[in-house]
Amino acid sequence: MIPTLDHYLVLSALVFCIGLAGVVMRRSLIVIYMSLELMLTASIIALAAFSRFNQSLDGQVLVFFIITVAAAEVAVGLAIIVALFRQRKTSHTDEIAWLKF
Amino acid sequence: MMQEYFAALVQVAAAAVVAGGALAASVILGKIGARSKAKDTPYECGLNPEGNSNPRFSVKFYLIAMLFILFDIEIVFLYPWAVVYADMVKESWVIFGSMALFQLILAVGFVYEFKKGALDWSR
Amino acid sequence: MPEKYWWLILVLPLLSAASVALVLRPFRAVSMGVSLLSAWVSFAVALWGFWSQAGSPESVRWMSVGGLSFQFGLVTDGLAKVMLLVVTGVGALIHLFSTGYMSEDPGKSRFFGCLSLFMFSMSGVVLSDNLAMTFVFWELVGVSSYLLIGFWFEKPSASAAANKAFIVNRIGDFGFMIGILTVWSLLGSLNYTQLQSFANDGRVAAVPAGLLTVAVLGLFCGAVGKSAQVPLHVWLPDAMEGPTPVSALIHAATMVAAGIYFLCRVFFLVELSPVALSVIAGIGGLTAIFAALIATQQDDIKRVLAYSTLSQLGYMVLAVGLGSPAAGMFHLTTHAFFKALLFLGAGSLIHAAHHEQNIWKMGGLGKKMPVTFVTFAIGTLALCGCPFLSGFYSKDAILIVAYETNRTLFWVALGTALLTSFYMTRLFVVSFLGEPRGDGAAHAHESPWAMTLPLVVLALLSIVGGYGSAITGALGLQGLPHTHPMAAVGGSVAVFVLGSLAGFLVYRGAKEEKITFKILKSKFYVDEIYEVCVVRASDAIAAVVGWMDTWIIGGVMVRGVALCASVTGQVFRIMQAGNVQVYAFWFALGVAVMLYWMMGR
Amino acid sequence: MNTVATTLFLQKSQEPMQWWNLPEVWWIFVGILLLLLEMLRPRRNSASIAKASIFAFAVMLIASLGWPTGLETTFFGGAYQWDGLAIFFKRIFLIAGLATTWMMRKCEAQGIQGRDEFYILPWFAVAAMGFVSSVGDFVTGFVSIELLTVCSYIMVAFYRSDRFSLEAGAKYLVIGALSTAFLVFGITILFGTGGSLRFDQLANSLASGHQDPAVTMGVVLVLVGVGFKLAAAPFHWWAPDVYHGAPTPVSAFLAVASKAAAVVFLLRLLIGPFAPLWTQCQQVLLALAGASLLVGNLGALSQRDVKRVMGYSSVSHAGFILLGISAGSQPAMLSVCYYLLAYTLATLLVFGVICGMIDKTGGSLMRQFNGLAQSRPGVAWLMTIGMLSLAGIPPLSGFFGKWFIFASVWQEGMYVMVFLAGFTAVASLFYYLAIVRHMFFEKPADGRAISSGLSFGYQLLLVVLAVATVAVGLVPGAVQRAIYALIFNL
Repeated sequence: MIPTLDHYLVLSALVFCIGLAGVVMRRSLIVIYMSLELMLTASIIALAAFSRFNQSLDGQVLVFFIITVAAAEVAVGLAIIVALFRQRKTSHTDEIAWLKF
Repeated sequence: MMQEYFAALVQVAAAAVVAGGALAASVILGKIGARSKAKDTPYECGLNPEGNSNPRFSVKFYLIAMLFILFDIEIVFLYPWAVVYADMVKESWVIFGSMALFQLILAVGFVYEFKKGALDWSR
Repeated sequence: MPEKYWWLILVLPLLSAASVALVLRPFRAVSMGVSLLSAWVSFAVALWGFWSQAGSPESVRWMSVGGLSFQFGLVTDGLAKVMLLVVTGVGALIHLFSTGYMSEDPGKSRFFGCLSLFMFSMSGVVLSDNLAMTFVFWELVGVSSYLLIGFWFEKPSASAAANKAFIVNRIGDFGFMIGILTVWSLLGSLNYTQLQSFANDGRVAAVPAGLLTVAVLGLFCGAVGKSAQVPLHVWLPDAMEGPTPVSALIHAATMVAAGIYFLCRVFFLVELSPVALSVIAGIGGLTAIFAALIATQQDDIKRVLAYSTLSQLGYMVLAVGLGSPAAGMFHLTTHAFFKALLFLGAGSLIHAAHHEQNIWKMGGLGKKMPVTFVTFAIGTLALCGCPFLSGFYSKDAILIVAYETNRTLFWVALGTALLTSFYMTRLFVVSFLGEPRGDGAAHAHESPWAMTLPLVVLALLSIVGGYGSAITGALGLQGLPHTHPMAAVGGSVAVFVLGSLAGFLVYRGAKEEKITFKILKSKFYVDEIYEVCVVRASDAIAAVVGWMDTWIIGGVMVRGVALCASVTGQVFRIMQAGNVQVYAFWFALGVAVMLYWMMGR
Repeated sequence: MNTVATTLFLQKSQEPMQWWNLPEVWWIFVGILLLLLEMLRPRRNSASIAKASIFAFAVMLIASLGWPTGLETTFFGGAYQWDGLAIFFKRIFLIAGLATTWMMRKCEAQGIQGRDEFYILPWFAVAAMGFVSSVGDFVTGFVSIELLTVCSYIMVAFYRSDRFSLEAGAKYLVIGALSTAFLVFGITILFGTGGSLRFDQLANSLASGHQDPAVTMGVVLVLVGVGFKLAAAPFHWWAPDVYHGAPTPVSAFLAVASKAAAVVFLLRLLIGPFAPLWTQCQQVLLALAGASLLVGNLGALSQRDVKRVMGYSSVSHAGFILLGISAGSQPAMLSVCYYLLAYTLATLLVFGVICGMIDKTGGSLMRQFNGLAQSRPGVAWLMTIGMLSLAGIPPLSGFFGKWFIFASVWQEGMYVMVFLAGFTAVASLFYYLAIVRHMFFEKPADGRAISSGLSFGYQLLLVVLAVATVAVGLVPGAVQRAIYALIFNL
């Protein structure tokens, strides 16, 4: 079986949904953050597939940028989460809720 | 009239089956066999686990790893650049200059982290 | 170019306000002088303009939206000139009065600065030649009124009253803005002259009647707020927390009359919508009788006068609604004289009686304060409609108009006149005659000349104001009656005599209230009703949900309001839970709903 | 030196611009220079970097007067567009950057000694926003928006010993990354259906296929990403918490600059690739506008903290801006720009006062501002001007902003939205006036007068902002004509 564009897109959609489910359901900030990266990965899969099937390199260029930006974001994000963990001794979202309505 | 709602009906049915199925499966499958303490351990037959399952590392490992990734990831721009370099440089030196500028900016970042003592292991 | 001098009326008070606010505040006497000077010079310019028949100055380009440019121009027809005379004249006298009344107040500079700001914005309302400018000045008047009501902000009641006035006015202004926008979208212009020409050449008549009614009623909303008509009247009695000269100037003579002036200004639009006319007349009549009833049972001298003002404003609105803006403006002018006189008289009493406002603690002041006594008597008589004084003529004009057009409203107006004579006589008898009933009254003495001089001038004006054919002639408005049916004139004289006699007989020598109607004493519970469903201002969300409820569902579910308030609070509290995961969930849900909604169509 | 000066202060000539004298290149250069200065200087002295940063912002703002107007050109193969719209927004960003850095200088007491990145980060953020305002394809758009977002994360969490600041940072991070994921997915779908990432090419290819549900999905997802940056409901959840917890200058920066960047990105999308899909976009924008107006104004009503009120207030202003944009006409675009200018000035003023007072009042709760009018009348009046302008009281600029937007929306026949917006504008008075009431009419709780003055420079900043707020309102016509001439290249 030769994979078609649809296969890639379905995979991408699945990964995106798994990521979203993780964001909404897991309680630890770190895991939530990993799930967010998963959502970005879904876009990367789709972009690479579109590039391949559309015969255009633009998508792959964007893939590189997404990877780089995600790395920068992760660096900053983990720094914040680690600082928060050191301060509060927890990374559970429901215990980090001092700012509310 | 009813046909318009048929799709929605199927959707509702599918959602119910999936949700109910997952619950039912866990109840049914979870009850297979008797439960005991041994069954709940990570390795049912083998050595008893010792200590915490997720030992804590020094944050320095994390810091170094993070900094490594930050600089490492820039390689993705170097690969495509290297592939087309030989052809493009014949036309103009812009391709060289732009990468040089990029590396220069990266170098500033590197000097910055060095000066801030981020790479100083003993600190 | 003598026309340019008109700008002085706007520029001088603005300069005065700005210089007081920015530079002169520490120098109290200088601030006072500057403000006083600006008021009197403005008055002189207004007088000059009135006699010299100067035309309008050239307009200045101001701003443009969507291909429509607004001019910053002044309108100086007869209507504006008369109103301007009233505003600057009464304003100048009250500035003079205030120099005496406020002489010991530490915030004197601030007071005069605000007063100048008010003079600027009020003159602006009068002189604006388009709806947009009117709206801007309209809001500015609201702001300066807010500042002056809350002048003694140390008193919690004063700051509450200021907030109430501002917010209630904003509700009216919201309708006003809708009205302006409707006019604009219907006719494509906001300039009065242009609109007038549209009305003349039938272009206004061509728009759908329903939309025109919406426009006119929207504009009327603004007037309802500013002129304190039912149901937005609640702010005016509370506004009496401000210093008495402010009550006299803003809340009796000028600002509250701005609504009437504005209705006359756009009367050419109003008269084309019969529905709007009858609504206006109805609201006016209702306000008149309603406020007069409440006034008969108030004990605070300023509150009696405040309700009396409400009632008289209702009279004027009634006149406009019956198709006679001239009668309304005529009454506005005379009312400005005698009501300012009464308020200043009250101020003189309060000043003399050491800030005692309860009439049952006054008494016997007639002998101690002869000038105040005589002038107050003249004011009372004028307000009651005593023949040959100014109030008689203007009130008669309205009664005659009512008699000829709508008999029901005629009886309402006549009833109001009867009540007016009754409660004014009561006020006069209780506070001036008999024996002193309080410490303040016992040690009272006559006020200084700066306070009595304006009283005398205003008293003279109250006497002769009714003969000013110059005034009514200059107005250039239609609708002043030419016939004098005996029923109306006779009725008016009869109710004056009856009301005064009844008041005199009931309250002569009285030491306490003789007749008590609980519902009148508590002002028909309007404040309480508002309190329950609206103005529990401390819990603002209850107020907002309350308004929504009053407007959308119809204001019947008093219990529902409280429920709604707590539910909204709870919903927000649950949704904004502080947990970032919950936010992520709502975020994703928002995306899902939006996708479903957009792709499902 | 001479050449530097001529390059910096571009002459108004028609000779073609070069990529190396685009303002963003200079801004990034300044940022890097400040960074080098910070790490290579011999002695730790916070003041010097802050002063250098403020000074550089001032220089750049003056230099912006020399930018060539009336010139439409593109760079980097269409990825960067230079036109009047970009100039207008770049100037707003510079104003915001200048004011924010100035406020940051005021925050030195709050535990950031020796960490001068605080004054350098705005440079990268402002440069990122500059790119956003000139964006010509989705790659540039994505990278510059992310640069802005990452800078914002750091700035929000900058008080790392402060529990609120860190928590706000974490929240902004998670919701921000979530919105990034949606934005990228939307871009991916558009790339898949349109076959390109360039705005002009996308506009052509989307024009033919706008019945495709995938296109709608892509558009909605991209607008979700924009809605997050704009703090528009229902994507506003982060706003109240982050505004409350972040360092005050950073809240100001998010409220003003970040929002303006989102606005210009949205405008670029609407006149570029989304132009053929206008009716669909309008639906989304109207829904966002209505929700923001309601949520922002109703949410602010029962708040007790000024910064939090400003968070909800910023949601409601996002609603007004979206309402103006959804009118879609040329006057509407002008109105939005005017509104944004008025909003920028007033918001900076309010946050400036909060930032100046917060260490003296001990917090930003409303009751901590009690009696401010007695002890510091000048500051209280400045705050009042800001609040009244935000509430839309004439003759301040906020009033005309609302007026213009109402008028242009009314012209398009969307009467219901005008009613809704008018109603919420009345409601907004309650909470803006509540703050004024606390300052003027309430006694300080502990009888303590708020003493100790602000430095002359800081007072100057506040007064300039206040004067600008008033002045833009006094001559709305002139300001509007100037914006018109700038944006439509006349």
